[in-house]
Amino acid sequence: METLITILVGILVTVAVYLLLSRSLIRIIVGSAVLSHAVHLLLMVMGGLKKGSAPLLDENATSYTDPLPQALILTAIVISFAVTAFLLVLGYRTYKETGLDDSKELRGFTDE
Amino acid sequence: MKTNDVILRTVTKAVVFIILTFGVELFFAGHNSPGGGFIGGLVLSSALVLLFLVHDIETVQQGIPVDFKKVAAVGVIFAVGTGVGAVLFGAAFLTQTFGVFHLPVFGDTELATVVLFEVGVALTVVGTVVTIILSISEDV
Amino acid sequence: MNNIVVLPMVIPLLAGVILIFLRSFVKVQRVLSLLAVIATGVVSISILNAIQSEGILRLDFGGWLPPYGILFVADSFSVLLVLTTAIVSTIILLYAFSTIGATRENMYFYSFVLFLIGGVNGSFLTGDLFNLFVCFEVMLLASYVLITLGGRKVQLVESIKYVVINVLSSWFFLLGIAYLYGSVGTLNMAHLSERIAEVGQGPLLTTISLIFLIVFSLKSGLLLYFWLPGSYSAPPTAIAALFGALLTKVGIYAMFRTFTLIFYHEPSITHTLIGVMAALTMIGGSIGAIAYKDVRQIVTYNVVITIGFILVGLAVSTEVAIMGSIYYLVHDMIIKALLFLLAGTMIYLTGTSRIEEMSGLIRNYPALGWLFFLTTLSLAGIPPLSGFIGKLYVGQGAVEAGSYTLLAIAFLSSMFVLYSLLQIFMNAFWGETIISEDEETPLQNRLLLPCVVLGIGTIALGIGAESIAAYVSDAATTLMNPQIYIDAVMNGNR
Amino acid sequence: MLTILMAILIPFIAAILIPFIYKFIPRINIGWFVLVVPILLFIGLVRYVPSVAAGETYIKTISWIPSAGINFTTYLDGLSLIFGLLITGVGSLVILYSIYYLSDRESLGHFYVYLLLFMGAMLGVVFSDNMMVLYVFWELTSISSFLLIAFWYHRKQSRYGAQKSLLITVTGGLAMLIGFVMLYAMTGTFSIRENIAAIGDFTNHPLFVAALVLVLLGAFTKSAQFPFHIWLPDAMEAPTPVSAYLHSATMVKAGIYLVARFTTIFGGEEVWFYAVSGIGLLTLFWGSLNAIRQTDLKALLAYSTISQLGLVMSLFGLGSVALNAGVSSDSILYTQATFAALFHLINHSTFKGALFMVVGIVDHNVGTRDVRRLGGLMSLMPVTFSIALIGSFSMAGLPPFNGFLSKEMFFEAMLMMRDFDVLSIRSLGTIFPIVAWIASIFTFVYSMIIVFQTFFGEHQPDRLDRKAHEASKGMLIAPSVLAVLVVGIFFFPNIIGNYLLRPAMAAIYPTFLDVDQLTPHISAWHGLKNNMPLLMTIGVVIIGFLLYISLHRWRSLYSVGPMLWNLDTLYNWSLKQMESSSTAITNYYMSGHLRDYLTYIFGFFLFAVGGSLVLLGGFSFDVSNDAPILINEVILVLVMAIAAVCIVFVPSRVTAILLNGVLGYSIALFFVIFRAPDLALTQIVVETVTTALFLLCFYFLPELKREKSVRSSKILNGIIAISAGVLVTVIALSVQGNKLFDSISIYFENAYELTGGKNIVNTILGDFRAFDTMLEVVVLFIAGIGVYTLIKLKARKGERDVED
Amino acid sequence: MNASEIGEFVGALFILLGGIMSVISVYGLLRLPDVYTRSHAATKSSTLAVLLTLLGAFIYFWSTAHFISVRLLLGIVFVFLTAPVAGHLLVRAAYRSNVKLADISGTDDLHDVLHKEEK
Amino acid sequence: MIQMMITIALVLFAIAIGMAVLRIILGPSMPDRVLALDVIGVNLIASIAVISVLMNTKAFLEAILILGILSFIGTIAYSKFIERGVVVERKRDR
Repeated sequence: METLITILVGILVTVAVYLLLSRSLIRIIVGSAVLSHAVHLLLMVMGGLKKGSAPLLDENATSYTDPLPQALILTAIVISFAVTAFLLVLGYRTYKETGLDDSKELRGFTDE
Repeated sequence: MKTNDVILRTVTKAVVFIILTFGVELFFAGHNSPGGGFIGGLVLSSALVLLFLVHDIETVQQGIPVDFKKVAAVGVIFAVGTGVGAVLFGAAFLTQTFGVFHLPVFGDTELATVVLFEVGVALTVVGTVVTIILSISEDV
Repeated sequence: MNNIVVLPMVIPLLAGVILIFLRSFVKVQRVLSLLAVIATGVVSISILNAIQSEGILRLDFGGWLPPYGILFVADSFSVLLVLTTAIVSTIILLYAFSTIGATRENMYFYSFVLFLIGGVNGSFLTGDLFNLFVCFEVMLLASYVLITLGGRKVQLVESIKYVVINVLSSWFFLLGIAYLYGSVGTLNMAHLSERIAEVGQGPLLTTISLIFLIVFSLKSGLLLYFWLPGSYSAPPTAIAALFGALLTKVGIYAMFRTFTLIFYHEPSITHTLIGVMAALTMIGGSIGAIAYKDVRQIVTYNVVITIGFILVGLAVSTEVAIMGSIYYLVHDMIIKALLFLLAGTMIYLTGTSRIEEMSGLIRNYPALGWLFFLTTLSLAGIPPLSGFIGKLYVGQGAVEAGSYTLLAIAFLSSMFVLYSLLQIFMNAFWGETIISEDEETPLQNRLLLPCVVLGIGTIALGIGAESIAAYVSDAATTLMNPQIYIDAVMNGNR
Repeated sequence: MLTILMAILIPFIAAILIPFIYKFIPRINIGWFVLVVPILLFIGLVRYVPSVAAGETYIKTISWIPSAGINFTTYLDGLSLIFGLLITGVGSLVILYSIYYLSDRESLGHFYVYLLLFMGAMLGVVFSDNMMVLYVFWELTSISSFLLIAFWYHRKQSRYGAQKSLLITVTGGLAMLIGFVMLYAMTGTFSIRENIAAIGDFTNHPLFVAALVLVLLGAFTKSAQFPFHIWLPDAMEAPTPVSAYLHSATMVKAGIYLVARFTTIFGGEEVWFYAVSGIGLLTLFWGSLNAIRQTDLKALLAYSTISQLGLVMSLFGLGSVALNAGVSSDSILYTQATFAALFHLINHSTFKGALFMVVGIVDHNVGTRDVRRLGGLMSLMPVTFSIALIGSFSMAGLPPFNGFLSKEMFFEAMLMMRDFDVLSIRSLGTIFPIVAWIASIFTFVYSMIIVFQTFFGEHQPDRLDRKAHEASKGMLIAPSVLAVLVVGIFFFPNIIGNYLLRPAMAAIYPTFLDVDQLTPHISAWHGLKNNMPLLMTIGVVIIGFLLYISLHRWRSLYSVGPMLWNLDTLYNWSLKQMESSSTAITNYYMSGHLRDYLTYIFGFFLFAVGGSLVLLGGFSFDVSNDAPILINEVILVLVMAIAAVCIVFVPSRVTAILLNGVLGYSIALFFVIFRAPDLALTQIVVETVTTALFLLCFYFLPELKREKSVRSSKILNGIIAISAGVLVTVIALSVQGNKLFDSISIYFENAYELTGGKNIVNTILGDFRAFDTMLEVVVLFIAGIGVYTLIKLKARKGERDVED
Repeated sequence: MNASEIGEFVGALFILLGGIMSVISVYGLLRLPDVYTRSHAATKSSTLAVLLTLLGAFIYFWSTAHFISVRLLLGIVFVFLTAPVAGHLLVRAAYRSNVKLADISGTDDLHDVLHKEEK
Repeated sequence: MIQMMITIALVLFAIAIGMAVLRIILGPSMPDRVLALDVIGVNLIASIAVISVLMNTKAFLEAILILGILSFIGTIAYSKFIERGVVVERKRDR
């Protein structure tokens, strides 16, 4: 299972990196979203999968899955939500201001 | 073009009610079963999002005349404040305590300061999500 | 219990939130933000002194003992940086009062600055790897907002790059944390160090450490500094100064912390790589600094050079070199703030950032000119200004360790600093005066005063280097002997 | 008695006071106040002469940065006393001269502040025992020189010269600093005296030669030795008193001082001898050769200074042989070279100072320094002429002037090299006197140019800016004093020899116990027997005279072939190239394209992390511990993979985020499968809200366009993406196969007892790691408010921003 | 076979039926020619599928753990409340955004109504 | 036997999800895709329920409800976007 999910993570990373490297702002933002999915899964994998029951003490299980990565992922999810929201708004503000959706044309000023 | 939203609105009334109750329930359930401040807050804000989707901003704001930025700020103050509160009681920053109290109506009830913390979290989540959505929508 | 340790982070955060409610009371906002920052400074001074008498302080949040809970660890290194942050940001705030403009002040400018400071201080103090990530995010989000604050075209365009690259680096950070947690099973830095020391830093751990290297390089601008020139030259002066003084330093701090505390077992790989990167950074920065005729560009590439210079200390990793880096860090926070403020003031006064379009300013603004000259010298590490002692120590360390190439590049890079800033000084301040006295924009004292204070700071820190010597050497000792840190975190029961 | 510390500090204190005095007493020329300082100091130092001559040294330490071994230690011995006297003595004269030279309209306040700064710094250099303090003052002299050269900063040439001098001297200073640091690494002290005391313990250290070379670099740049001499001619843009003071009498001699000082430490090393005397000779030759081609009198003097400094330098080099050979009666002979060097040092200050002042007077009164426009001034400016004559003849090495004495000693020392067998270069040894002799001929020629082309020949009043007349008396005082000294020293050289040079020799050769042997008797006449130096001088005069007569015939040689090569051009060219190529390089890689930057980052990631993984061989897979897989999970993973890959190719943005939503929801399902209920809940809600946000923002954003990138860059992207994915996977698999420790999370399973909560994840979030949660809330909050400000605060069109 | 085992079996059966139903409905989603027809498959039969499954789960829990899950019941109610509305909105959006009918659909009855209104 | 049935159901749901994703990719119109997402949501709900049965736990039942609610909200958002482009209006024009 771990191996399978890890490979999935690899595929997600590949897709995300490809998207990040593209020129369209939207693709870049979607790429960052996919990237966050990937890393959340990875964190999950690192804690071990299906190694016990859900970390709820009511369930009276003998062993529980590692709760710490879950807590970390929760934090990470919220943070990546915040960042994605900001990035999205930034993206459309930039588009409105410059009329460009193409990161290649968004060069800014170098030494003109 | 006028749009006939009667079905949607009717359903929404019920749905929002369910979501809100459920959100509150999730919030309080958090300590012992899945849920908690984050999820509760997120569910509550998703109810608000649904309202905004179905109705328009002004109508909703008439119904809920709150500055959500300030809601969020109050939330943060709560969250940080519980930490500071612990300091005032001479404990380490962010020390949470809990205890089982006997209340007249509810019987033995477990009360924990963490609830205050979670309230902060939930308020911030609601405030922030709604602020973001409102800001974008108002830009149109 | 040392609840005081959390204050450098909580004071700015709380103040920042409270300011949200005071949106329309700009004066109150100013006073409160200033008070908050000053309070942070006062607190950090007392922490610093407490450390000297009691050793490393730590605060376990919620009373959960490490490694289970999160904790703040205050050693001399981190608190020195916290203190400097407070001082520098106080002065930058003073400058911001008169330059940032009512529009931005109404848009929670001070809140964001305070959040930024809170995030920076948190990153300095935290003793937990994941918490470091979160503190980084606090700082970064505040910086994202600050860099866009005002919504000018160039700001938006540059901030897109800044944000995307930082999002990427945060992602690398999480990746690293995931791997590290997967193999070592803990997040507390001291505990990590202890566990890694127990099993040895195998090839896999070394590889993971390189991921952290990438993360912190991105944050600090070590080799991966592409985002830096653009994004530091886009925002208004006060914000740029804040960035120049603080942001990269956090990355540098984190790099020092991780590579002296956790991944110090394979210096032949990690530290060598850091050395190579530092050298390339200095070269790239030097090349960039002389490539342009634009004040902002020159100034930002100077930031790059310094980053490389400071990390020479880490690459060399002798106690003296690390002392040098610490001195240099403190110095650089002050002087970079000054440099950015001066550059911004020049642009404000002349309305251009091209040095060809400025001339003979020294006749119009003598004080500004001499301050700039002083800054130039200080940045080039000319004694007895503050840059010298750090440079000397780094040099000594490099000699001790036999890294002569690094040493040569480091010292040569300071020539490029000198050259590039002299270009500004000689073209903009010397030459025929082209602004007549009627045309000149008056230089208000409230703009000049913060610069003067920082200028005095660099002189004082240079001549009075001995006054912080005890703290610096304590900091270096702690960095060089991870066991001190580990003992304080894992065994001490304070 | 004036303490040495005060001697260093007084100029600085005065420098601080000057602006105030200048402001409040504008009527009296500020120079008079300033003049008091060097005179006082000079008198104070003179009072040390007898005791120092008796072998006394004075040392005093004030701690500055003791933790770094940097202490403010002043040290007065014979060597530093000579320099101290020169600095204050020439300083007094120069300030006196400048009072008349500079008009009141110049910003005198600045001028004298810089000058005092310099004076203090220079005294600091020579009186410091601590190398770091020495370095502090050393750089300060460079800076004050920079400021003085650019005194007329509105002139482009001034700025150019100032920058050049600063760059070269500071670079040298840095090299010297590294040298000092290396010395510190070897001996553990920055004190020069302690280093000297420790000598012998560390001469075999591998760093020894490196330190030597680096220290020499500092000295050579400061003393304008070949090939670093190029800054000195351009430094002549400074007002003439400055040139006389800094760029001939004092600052350039800081390098000499350094060499003299460190001869004691490094002198025993062969490299030292070769470098110092070789470079010295080369400079001597090159400077004198180039002096002749100059038409600007000041430039001519600058080259002559270069050449004279080379002369002194080469003598010090020879003198170091004594140390190399060890203490013996043979080696004591070589110390005479050092003696000659010190003697010439003093002489040079006198005659060159006088000459500079003369040129200043000519420039001041006539309006030009170009020898082609000058001529026949002898009758118009008789006093000036006399001084010039004395100075030039002394420089040319003619009696009865002090230059003759030192030049004779110089020849004598050079002749010694013929018998030189210490370093087994017997055959090369003869080159020394030959080069010295040729250089002296050139020296003679340019000395004649100064005198004859300026004061003899035809007077051309129409080519001059002003009518020529004799200078004011005040202006003549200072050069006259120097001229008198030039003659005086010739007649009473042994006063200097005994009182100044002797203790200096003792300072340089502490191992040679018999000081008297080190100080030969200076005499103008050595008798006919075996008087080779005198013959050489006669030869110089004859050939020099012939060459001067025929100057117009061979001057054109300067414009052929290699003579056109010029280090100045090289310097300018390299600076320009450096700038333009840096612009090109930086513009190339700092393309401003996000994609490029990301490519760099991923490239580095692949290089560093991938490289280390492959090289260190960190991967080892172990799937035995894996959890079982169900078929539906495989299908889901496949679905997700397909959905993910399709995101790349779909042409519509809504489809892209729909697919992203599929991913998000599927991950939520996986969270369920992996027993993470809280995560599943959060993931679902966040995914939905994010989708809503995307849709909200799509209103403002354009539909996706086809990627316009060229195919090759798409392929590159693909390669990067795939390798990044593979790398992440491989490391993750290795980590799983390599679990080193159990997680700390076992502890959290006691959550109920510890915190009263049964949902472990929630107790972690709300209690164990509540701080993370608190900050996370802050992050969210910042993002919320940030979005608000980002949208609400727009720069309105056409409105000028607060700053920009 | 006691009561709880029967309940368990019934639950599982419902779940299995739900699964089959779901696949059929998705098959419809794939095979039907245009969005209007597909919406039938998506909203009607899928809803039935999930209803079956949730019911199955409910019965299963009830019979094995004697646990009446309010959440599951609420879930069923909820899906029934929302799925039709969602389908309705979506199809309306499709029509409004001029998604073509499949060729075999014959006439567009709504077209005249709407356009009459406009006229 | 029961395990078997449940597992088969789980696989069936997964297949259904896979086929729906195919619809998302194929399109052709946007409502088609959203419809497919809706179907996926429904199938996920079912899957979660089945997994809960399989693991015999009550921990995930909240997720069912949440998913139900939110896929509804999502669908509404999409349909409004398709219909009008604006998801949240400032003021309904009526």
